[in-house]
Amino acid sequence: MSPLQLGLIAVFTPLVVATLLVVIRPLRHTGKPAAGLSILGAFASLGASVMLMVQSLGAHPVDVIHEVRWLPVAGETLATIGVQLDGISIPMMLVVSLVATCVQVFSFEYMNTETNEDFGRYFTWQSLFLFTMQGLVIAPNILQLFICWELVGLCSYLLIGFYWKKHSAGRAALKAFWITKFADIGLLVGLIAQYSVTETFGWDPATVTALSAAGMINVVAALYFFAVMGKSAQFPLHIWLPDAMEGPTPVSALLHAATMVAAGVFLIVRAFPIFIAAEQAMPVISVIGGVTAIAAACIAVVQTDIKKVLAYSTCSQLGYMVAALGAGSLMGGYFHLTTHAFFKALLFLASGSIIHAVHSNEMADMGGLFKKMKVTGTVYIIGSLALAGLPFFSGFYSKDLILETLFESAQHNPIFWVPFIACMVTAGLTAYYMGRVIILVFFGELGEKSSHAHEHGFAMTAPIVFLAIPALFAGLGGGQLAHLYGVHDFHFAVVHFTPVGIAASTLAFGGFAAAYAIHGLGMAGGLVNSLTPVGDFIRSAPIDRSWLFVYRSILSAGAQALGWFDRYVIDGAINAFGASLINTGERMRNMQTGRVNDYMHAVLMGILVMAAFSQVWLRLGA
Amino acid sequence: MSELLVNPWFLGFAYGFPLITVLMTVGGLATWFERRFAGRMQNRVGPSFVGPFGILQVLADGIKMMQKEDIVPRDADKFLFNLAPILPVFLVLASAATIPFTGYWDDTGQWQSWLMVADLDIGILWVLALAGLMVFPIWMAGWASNNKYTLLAGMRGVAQGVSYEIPLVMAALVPVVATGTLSLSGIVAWQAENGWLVWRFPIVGALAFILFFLSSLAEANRIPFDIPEAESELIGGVIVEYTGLKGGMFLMAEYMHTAVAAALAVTLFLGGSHMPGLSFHWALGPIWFVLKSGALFVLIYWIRWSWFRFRADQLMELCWVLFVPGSLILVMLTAVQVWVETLL
Amino acid sequence: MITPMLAGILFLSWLLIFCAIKVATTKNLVHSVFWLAGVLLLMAAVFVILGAPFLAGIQVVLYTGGVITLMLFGIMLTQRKPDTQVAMDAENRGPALATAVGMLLVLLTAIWGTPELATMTPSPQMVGASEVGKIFLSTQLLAFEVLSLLLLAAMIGTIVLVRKGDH
Amino acid sequence: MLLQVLLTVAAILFCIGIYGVISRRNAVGVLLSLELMANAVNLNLISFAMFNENGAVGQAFTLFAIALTVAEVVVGLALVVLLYRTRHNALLELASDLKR
Repeated sequence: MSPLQLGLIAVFTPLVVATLLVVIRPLRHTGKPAAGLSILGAFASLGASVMLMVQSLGAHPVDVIHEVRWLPVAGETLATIGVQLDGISIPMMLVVSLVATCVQVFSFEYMNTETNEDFGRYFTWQSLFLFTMQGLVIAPNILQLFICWELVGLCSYLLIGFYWKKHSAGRAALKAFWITKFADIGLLVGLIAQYSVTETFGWDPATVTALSAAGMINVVAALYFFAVMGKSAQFPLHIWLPDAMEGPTPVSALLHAATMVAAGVFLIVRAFPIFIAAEQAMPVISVIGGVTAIAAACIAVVQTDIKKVLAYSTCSQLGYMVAALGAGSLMGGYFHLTTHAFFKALLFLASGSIIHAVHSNEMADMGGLFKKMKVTGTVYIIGSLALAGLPFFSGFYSKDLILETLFESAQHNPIFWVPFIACMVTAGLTAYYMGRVIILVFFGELGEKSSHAHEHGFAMTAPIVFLAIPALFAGLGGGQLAHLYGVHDFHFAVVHFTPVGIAASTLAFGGFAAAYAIHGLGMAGGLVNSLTPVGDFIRSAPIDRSWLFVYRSILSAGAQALGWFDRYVIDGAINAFGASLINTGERMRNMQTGRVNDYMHAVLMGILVMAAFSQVWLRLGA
Repeated sequence: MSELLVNPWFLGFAYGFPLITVLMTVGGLATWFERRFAGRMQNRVGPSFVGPFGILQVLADGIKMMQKEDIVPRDADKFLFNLAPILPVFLVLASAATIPFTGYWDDTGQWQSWLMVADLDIGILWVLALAGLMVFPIWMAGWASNNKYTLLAGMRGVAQGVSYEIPLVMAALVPVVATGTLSLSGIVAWQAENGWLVWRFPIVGALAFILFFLSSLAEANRIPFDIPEAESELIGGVIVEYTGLKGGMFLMAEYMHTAVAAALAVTLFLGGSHMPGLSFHWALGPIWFVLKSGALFVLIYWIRWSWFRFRADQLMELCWVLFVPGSLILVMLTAVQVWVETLL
Repeated sequence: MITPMLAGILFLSWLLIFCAIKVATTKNLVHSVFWLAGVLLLMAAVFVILGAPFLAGIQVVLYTGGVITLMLFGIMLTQRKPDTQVAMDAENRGPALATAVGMLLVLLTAIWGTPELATMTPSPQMVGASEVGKIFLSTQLLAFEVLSLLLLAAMIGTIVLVRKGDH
Repeated sequence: MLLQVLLTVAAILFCIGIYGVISRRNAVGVLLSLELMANAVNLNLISFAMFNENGAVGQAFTLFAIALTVAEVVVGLALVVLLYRTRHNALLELASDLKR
């Protein structure tokens, strides 16, 4: 099959499934068969993506752009939509479909306590989510990307609010939806700005040149990045991400690994020509990434909820990616995006497995689970090590690359010291909080709720075991990935020692050691306790509160002013207008006799006037 | 001479006046025939004193009618009251104008229908249009008499007329669809060449014929569909207030209407003047035509004197529940058969 | 030049106009209906002269047979005998006449002020049922189907309107 | 000449219809006058069709117009019947609730 056909299969199979499930109610309400159909669609998408990947790793790399005209305006075409299959989109398609497939298979067992209707609904949204994300990945221009971007937002809203009967879930879904929408204004405005300057939605060199010539490049890049901040949960718009834990755990895995938050980073990757040309915006982006990385890691350190640790960890890792991309390293950001997708999906699914076993999110309820759940424990530890960036795990390679890139950039531009240092510290913090989770959950004394925990069935263990493979080895594909991305100055080495890498690894080991010392051996308990106020302070609540303060003080005051203006000026004008209308109406109502004949008479007189006018006009005019 | 014989204007006049005479005579004789027939059926004699077999009774009755006083009710709408009796006679005669009374095989083996006042391309439409107008005189008489019985009878008559017009038109569409022409002479010619419609379209044709026949009875207000007359409830229907010649014209028109309805059914479904193997000369045509329509005519009286009258609601139910959908289905089936035959 | 066609149409026109005036002015509503029947039949005759016999037949079947019968029904259902004489509105007659005459003047200006119309001649062929039928089922199929839908809607709407028990 | 005569007749019928529509008090009477107007339109249509090469299309459209008028009359009469049921008369001035 041709690459184009494969790409269309990968995108549209989930859409077909979702449409079937949406339209055919009885099918959706069957539950398991509907889920099976959805999983089949995901597998089809995965298969097509794998074949695409195989083709593009072959002798002739796939590079296809197929666009169809859309929105024809007065003979011209306002926009096109289509498919772009190249080294950027194909790896992402593979990641998306792989993670989505694993998540769907996992959900098949994880969600089995739901009613058939809810089960079907869940898989309907899953399929739709897969379609929208694939459509975003293959988009050949920002307009199509924007459309799918919004659809991705919608799908995550639907899935976060899956337990909509729970008040907090509804709130969380709304929060995620509104905050990302708020950020999406940036994308929309950026789109309009770009189109008004260049009359194209693309990211080709000509467009970038036109943007630069118009002096708009930094503005547009900044606007796009604002949307990325919302979508990829960058500080200070990250506040929706922890709340999004209200959704089912597999949904968190999907959101955090491959879809929702990945979309933001992917936008930077995809539109990288625009970003790389925005020389003033890039350092800011990088700094924001670094700040996000360290702030989220700090918060993660003190979390007690196993999922929230991972949520803040995602935030922090996204900060890494953004920092790398801001430093101009496509390879660093994108490489970390792919590896992170695998181990983060793994971690979420594994913690979903744990939560399913102990019926609690709190780490205090767990402990000593390794004996009960050996498989889950093993893969969880693998994932954690990868996340912490220990040597020879996948995270090591990508994170090392990021740190080295930042270090190099800092030589030229001192502002990059900020993200570099932040990321170095974060490397240690990451290891610390993951080690903390491992020790609290899998070792030590048995928690009161974990005594009945047991390993789950095939559908839940298979995906996490399978995901452990790329979590271990995906880093070894760095060379191929660089080749795919078109990054040629990157030389991959399985074993390499650089000062930065050694420092980072040392920090990671130190983090694990500290975790073991503090939580495993109980040393320095007072130190930890004394840190609690600091943790409380940097936890998300103050930031939420500051947003609320901003909202109340600025927005509310503005709203009140506007309200006064509306009530007295605009309403007053309208009331005056209305009163005059009523007055006139009172006078004119006598014209209305209420008799049909008179109305017909009026109509006919109107026709008469028109006909007479036409005759006069015709004869005098001609 | 031959040129003159195919000139439509000449034929119209040369043939129109005899046709009117013949139909009027048939209308008159029908009264005598019916009374004799009814007498036989009821085991009595019927008119038998005036003339041979009482045949001059018609004349005697006619003279009596003309002598009667012409009464117009005081509150009647005189214009309509006087117009009402004339219309049906006129309409019936007009609708007889397109019926071909004979036909023959010409030298080239084509069927030629002949002997009609006007060979209209839209003959069937003409006939149906006039049938549709037949409700006017009923309504006029019912309204104009200013009598509650006539008004009720008029309402019933109009309701029945417009209702049964639908199956009538639909059943008449069956020959149109089958033969592909609106001309009555064309329909007869088609039947002469392809076989009569009653059996040429096996079950559909026969059912359509029955539907057409029954709907014609209803249009002509014959038993079992003579609700507007309903002597027992409405003391004779819309003609209660009419005396003498005017009432006679109503009756006359009714008999003629029956005869024309029979002739139409023959034309549309029973091959008109065609008789298999026996149509080698045009002069034979009228014989077959009169024989066939005479048989239907007798059948109508047979039904009249041996059947009962429907109740008004039963009548409408029969029409809307059975006849209308049935006739629609018949038209569709005919179309299907025509289509299938084009495929073969 | 007076052709037979023109002569026939002129003759029918006088009758048409006479009947039409009767329709609009007769006090007795029932008579008005029958004058309308006259108009419709005369119109059918004009159609025949113009070479549209099929249309004339349809005109008689649908208009005279259908519409007039409906009107009669309407009168029977809604009029008491004395009411049929209360047909005109005295105070409205003057303005109505003014509007009608004004419209007539405008139309006549348009008709007689357009010289192109004078030179047009009727195309000679008669148009039978089959041509019209073919048009229904080929180029105007959509309009035909839409019309059937409209008739269905009118039927259902009428039934809903006059159904008893809703009021 | 012929066409102009036809159009003139149609115009006169139309204007008589206008007069009737405005001056009739009775709903059925208004419907009758509307019929007059519709017929005038039909006459126009068929006249133009017959003075044209493509007479069949004109006839088809006249048929459409006839069918439309029939539908209009059916609905109109239903309204008249409704008016009679609620007002016990079919005079149009009785249906002037909106004025109040």
